[in-house]
Amino acid sequence: MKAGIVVFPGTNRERDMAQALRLTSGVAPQMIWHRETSLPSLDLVVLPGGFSHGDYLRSGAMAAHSPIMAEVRRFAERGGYVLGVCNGFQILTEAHLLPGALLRNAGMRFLSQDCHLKVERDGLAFTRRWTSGAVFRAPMAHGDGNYTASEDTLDRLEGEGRVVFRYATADGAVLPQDRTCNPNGSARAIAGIASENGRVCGLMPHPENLVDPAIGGTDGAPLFTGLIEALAA
Amino acid sequence: MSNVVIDADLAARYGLTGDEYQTLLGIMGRVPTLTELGIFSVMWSEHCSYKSSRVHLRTLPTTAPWIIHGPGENAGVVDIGDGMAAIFKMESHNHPSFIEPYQGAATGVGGILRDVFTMGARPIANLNALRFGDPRHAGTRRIVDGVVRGIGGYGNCVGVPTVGGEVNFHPAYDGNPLVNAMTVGIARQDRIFLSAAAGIGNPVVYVGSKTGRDGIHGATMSSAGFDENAQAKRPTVQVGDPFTEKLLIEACLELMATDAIVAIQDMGAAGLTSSAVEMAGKGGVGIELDLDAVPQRETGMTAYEMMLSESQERMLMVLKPEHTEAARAIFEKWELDFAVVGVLTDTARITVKHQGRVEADIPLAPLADAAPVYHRPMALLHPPAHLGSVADPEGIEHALLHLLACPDLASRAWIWNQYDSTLGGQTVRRPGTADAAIVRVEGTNRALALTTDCTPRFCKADPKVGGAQAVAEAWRNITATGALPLAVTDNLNFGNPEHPEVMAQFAAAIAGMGDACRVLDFPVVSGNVSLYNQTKHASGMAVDILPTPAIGGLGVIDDVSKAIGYAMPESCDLILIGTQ
Amino acid sequence: MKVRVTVMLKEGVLDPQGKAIGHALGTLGFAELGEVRCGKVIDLDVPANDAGAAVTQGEAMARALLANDVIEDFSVEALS
Amino acid sequence: MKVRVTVMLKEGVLDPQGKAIGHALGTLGFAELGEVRCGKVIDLDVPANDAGAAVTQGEAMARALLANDVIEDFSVEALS
Ligand SMILES: Nc1ncnc2c1ncn2[C@@H]1O[C@H](COP(=O)(O)OP(=O)(O)O)[C@@H](O)[C@H]1O
Repeated sequence: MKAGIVVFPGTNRERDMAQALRLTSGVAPQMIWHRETSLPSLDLVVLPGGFSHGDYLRSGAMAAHSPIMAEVRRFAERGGYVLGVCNGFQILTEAHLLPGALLRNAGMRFLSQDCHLKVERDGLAFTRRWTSGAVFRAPMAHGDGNYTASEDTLDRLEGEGRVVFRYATADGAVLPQDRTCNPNGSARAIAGIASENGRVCGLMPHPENLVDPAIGGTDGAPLFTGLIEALAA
Repeated sequence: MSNVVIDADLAARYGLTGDEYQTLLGIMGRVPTLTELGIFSVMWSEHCSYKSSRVHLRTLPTTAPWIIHGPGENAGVVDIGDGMAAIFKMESHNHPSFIEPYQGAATGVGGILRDVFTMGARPIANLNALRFGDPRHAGTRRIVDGVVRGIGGYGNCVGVPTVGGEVNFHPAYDGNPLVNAMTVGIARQDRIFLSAAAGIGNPVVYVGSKTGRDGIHGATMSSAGFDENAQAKRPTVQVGDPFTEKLLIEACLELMATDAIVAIQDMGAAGLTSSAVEMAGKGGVGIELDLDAVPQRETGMTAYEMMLSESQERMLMVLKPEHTEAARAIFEKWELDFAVVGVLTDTARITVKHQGRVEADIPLAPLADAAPVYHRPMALLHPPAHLGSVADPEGIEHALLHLLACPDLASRAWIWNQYDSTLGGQTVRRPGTADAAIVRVEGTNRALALTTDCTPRFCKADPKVGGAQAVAEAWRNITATGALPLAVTDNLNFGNPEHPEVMAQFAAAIAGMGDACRVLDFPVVSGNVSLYNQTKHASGMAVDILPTPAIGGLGVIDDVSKAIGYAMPESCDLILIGTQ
Repeated sequence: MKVRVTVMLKEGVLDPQGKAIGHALGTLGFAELGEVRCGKVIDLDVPANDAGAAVTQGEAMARALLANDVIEDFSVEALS
Repeated sequence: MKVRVTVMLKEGVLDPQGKAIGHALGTLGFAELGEVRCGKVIDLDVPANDAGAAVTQGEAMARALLANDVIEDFSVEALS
């Protein structure tokens, strides 16, 4: 699998993502500077976490206008796989590659803690190693992760099976009003969604920070091993 | 400003004593310009000159076979094996954090980060040591909230995980919180950058953010007592820009991978003045600055303002001339200002030009050598009062609940949950899981163990034992994770050094620290002194803070899989080790 | 010419910041507050000769970057 | 009555957000922009009968919470 990681000014989890991809696929991904105007030949484009442009104005807003994003859009339109994590998810929504927006966390504070994610949609390249209903642990670290969209959009996402991950309790209960398991107050406890064709996926928590037994565990690894499998096929 | 009369009275308002002003006149052989007076006043401030503390600091042990650079550089450098070095330091931002908690704490984090990456290290971890007033005191909540959000706001955005720290509460900090920030970075031993300038004719280059009128006289402010009237000093507050700092880190590290840099120094307290004076002074060369070339955010700034500005996120470097354009390209890629603002000379003087006029021309050696050093008087310390026997009024269960609920022992999760501790993908032990944070060295099987420790009430009762105890606790916390303790950084927070009792506490705490460091083979490689920490009450009475020598400890563990946390494995006996 | 772009969350979009501010003001003793909404202002110095042209430029910038039309509305006014 | 509190950074205080916005607008092709400053607005529904009283309440809230007078200035206006 040939993966590329886009680096914007202020991106700061590109090394984490590269480490996760290297560890799971054995191949180091390419780093792509946001000013580039073409993408190399790739199977997967990743928009990693961080504070692109300081998260000033709105998280992801300025990065969505970077030259490389026109290429990422074209790549997605041609059916390419795109993964956006945290700031990467925010950028995908600002670029309208995914619907909705991420508001300030309901409690107004930055949240750095583990959360549990319930897999709502299996069978995607991102989720094929899980079955629907599976729960895994992932660190979250963000100030603006409160997913919102119009009721119509939310209904459409649900109807089309595009809600990929939800915040849940360790045993899989989804309680949108309960801040212990839906910490940022996301609408319908949505933590991650996908595009219509299932190939563009964004989520707030960081599976890439749980792929190494030496660093807290491997709960996030299935996302990457699944991708590698899907993209090798 | 041109018609200001420069005399001893004005100098006094700039924090120079009558004697200090006489020394200045002797060095200059004439009445100084306002800019020159400003330069002397910041270079001779407590903050920059360590005039009250130097004689005591000299007694600390600072060497060991694994120490590469001890105190004197921007941060301490320790050999951690495999040709790698850990570079670390702790620094205070106490007074700014009282005036504006969020920005004060945030810029404190930014400042200590620069001290570390200026030496060539990629910062891999931040820690902090915090002291706040009584939780019931009116102002405490606002300060705690702002400080914690500020540390997180800066650290999370700049992309360095915050992995540990400590917090205490005590009424002595009601009007003077302590915000001590520590940064640890990793560098290759053959790529460590120092601050001594060299090479007559080499260009002096300014990079980072533009200069504004921020924080003029922050260094002298942090060296003078302050009080509720601090309100009046408000314009000295600086706003941090962690985004620009992130770009600065990446740009500097990119440049450091080339062969372009002769010397580099961050612009911290007293900005351009202290960086230029220190670089040239250490290198034994002269420096000429052309302020017209300095990137400016505001119009009409005077030489005085530019020399004393504490605008954040700026660095000064001396480059090899043939690499200047390649260096410029790197900074332009990262969208940062880059300007050649001066040149090294053979005059051994600092010369500052602005709009065709020489605004300052000072011989560097006497500016450093004649800096005041005080042997301040010390009182005899009273031995700690006897505690007597402790009654048990409520039974052990209640006592335990009482202890668990007390602010100094209660859970800190509400703090560390605001700090990104997993960023970087190397955090083996996060806050709340081990006695020291464990962070792996990327690409190796090795990890660093990091901790901050101090128990101020011990230091108040007996400063010498308290100083030793802080060192010993740091050492124990590192050892308890399975790591080998290597070195410490410190942040010595004390009250008004003109009070003989405070000076005695200071000397005793250092003596205790020194003893413990020697016995434990745990030398001090960097540190910071913050004096004049006092809470002023409405009655006008100023109370010195508890003596607070915060210790930042660093250790190394060769096999990260052996790191031990404090979660009890299931089916395990409880074993107590130690003397009865 | 100076223009001010004011960006507010759309009616109906939950405003966590406004809610937190309303709550904090209540704790401070400001009673009977209705809804609190929080937004942003961006003051721009644009190269235009008259207020009309300046406002047009401000609107273009708001559409391009300053406001996210999924969640926000904006208004633009010329500043004297 | 509705009032709007506008909070801006004081003159001379670094505005990292404004700086980044100005830079981004420049890359989007909006040329010759002067300084960009970014602030916040808080719209409040206060229990007052006339504009004057409403503004007075808005000012009290700005001083108590909404503005940080160390680095920010505020202004208050009644909204129709
Ligand atoms: N200000 C802080 N920032 C980050 N972590 C903190 C802070 N204060 C305390 N912690 C973390 O909370 C845990 C408990 O702190 P403390 O009670 O001081 O530890 P100990 O007494 O075991 O040294 C540690 O993991 C410590 O790093």
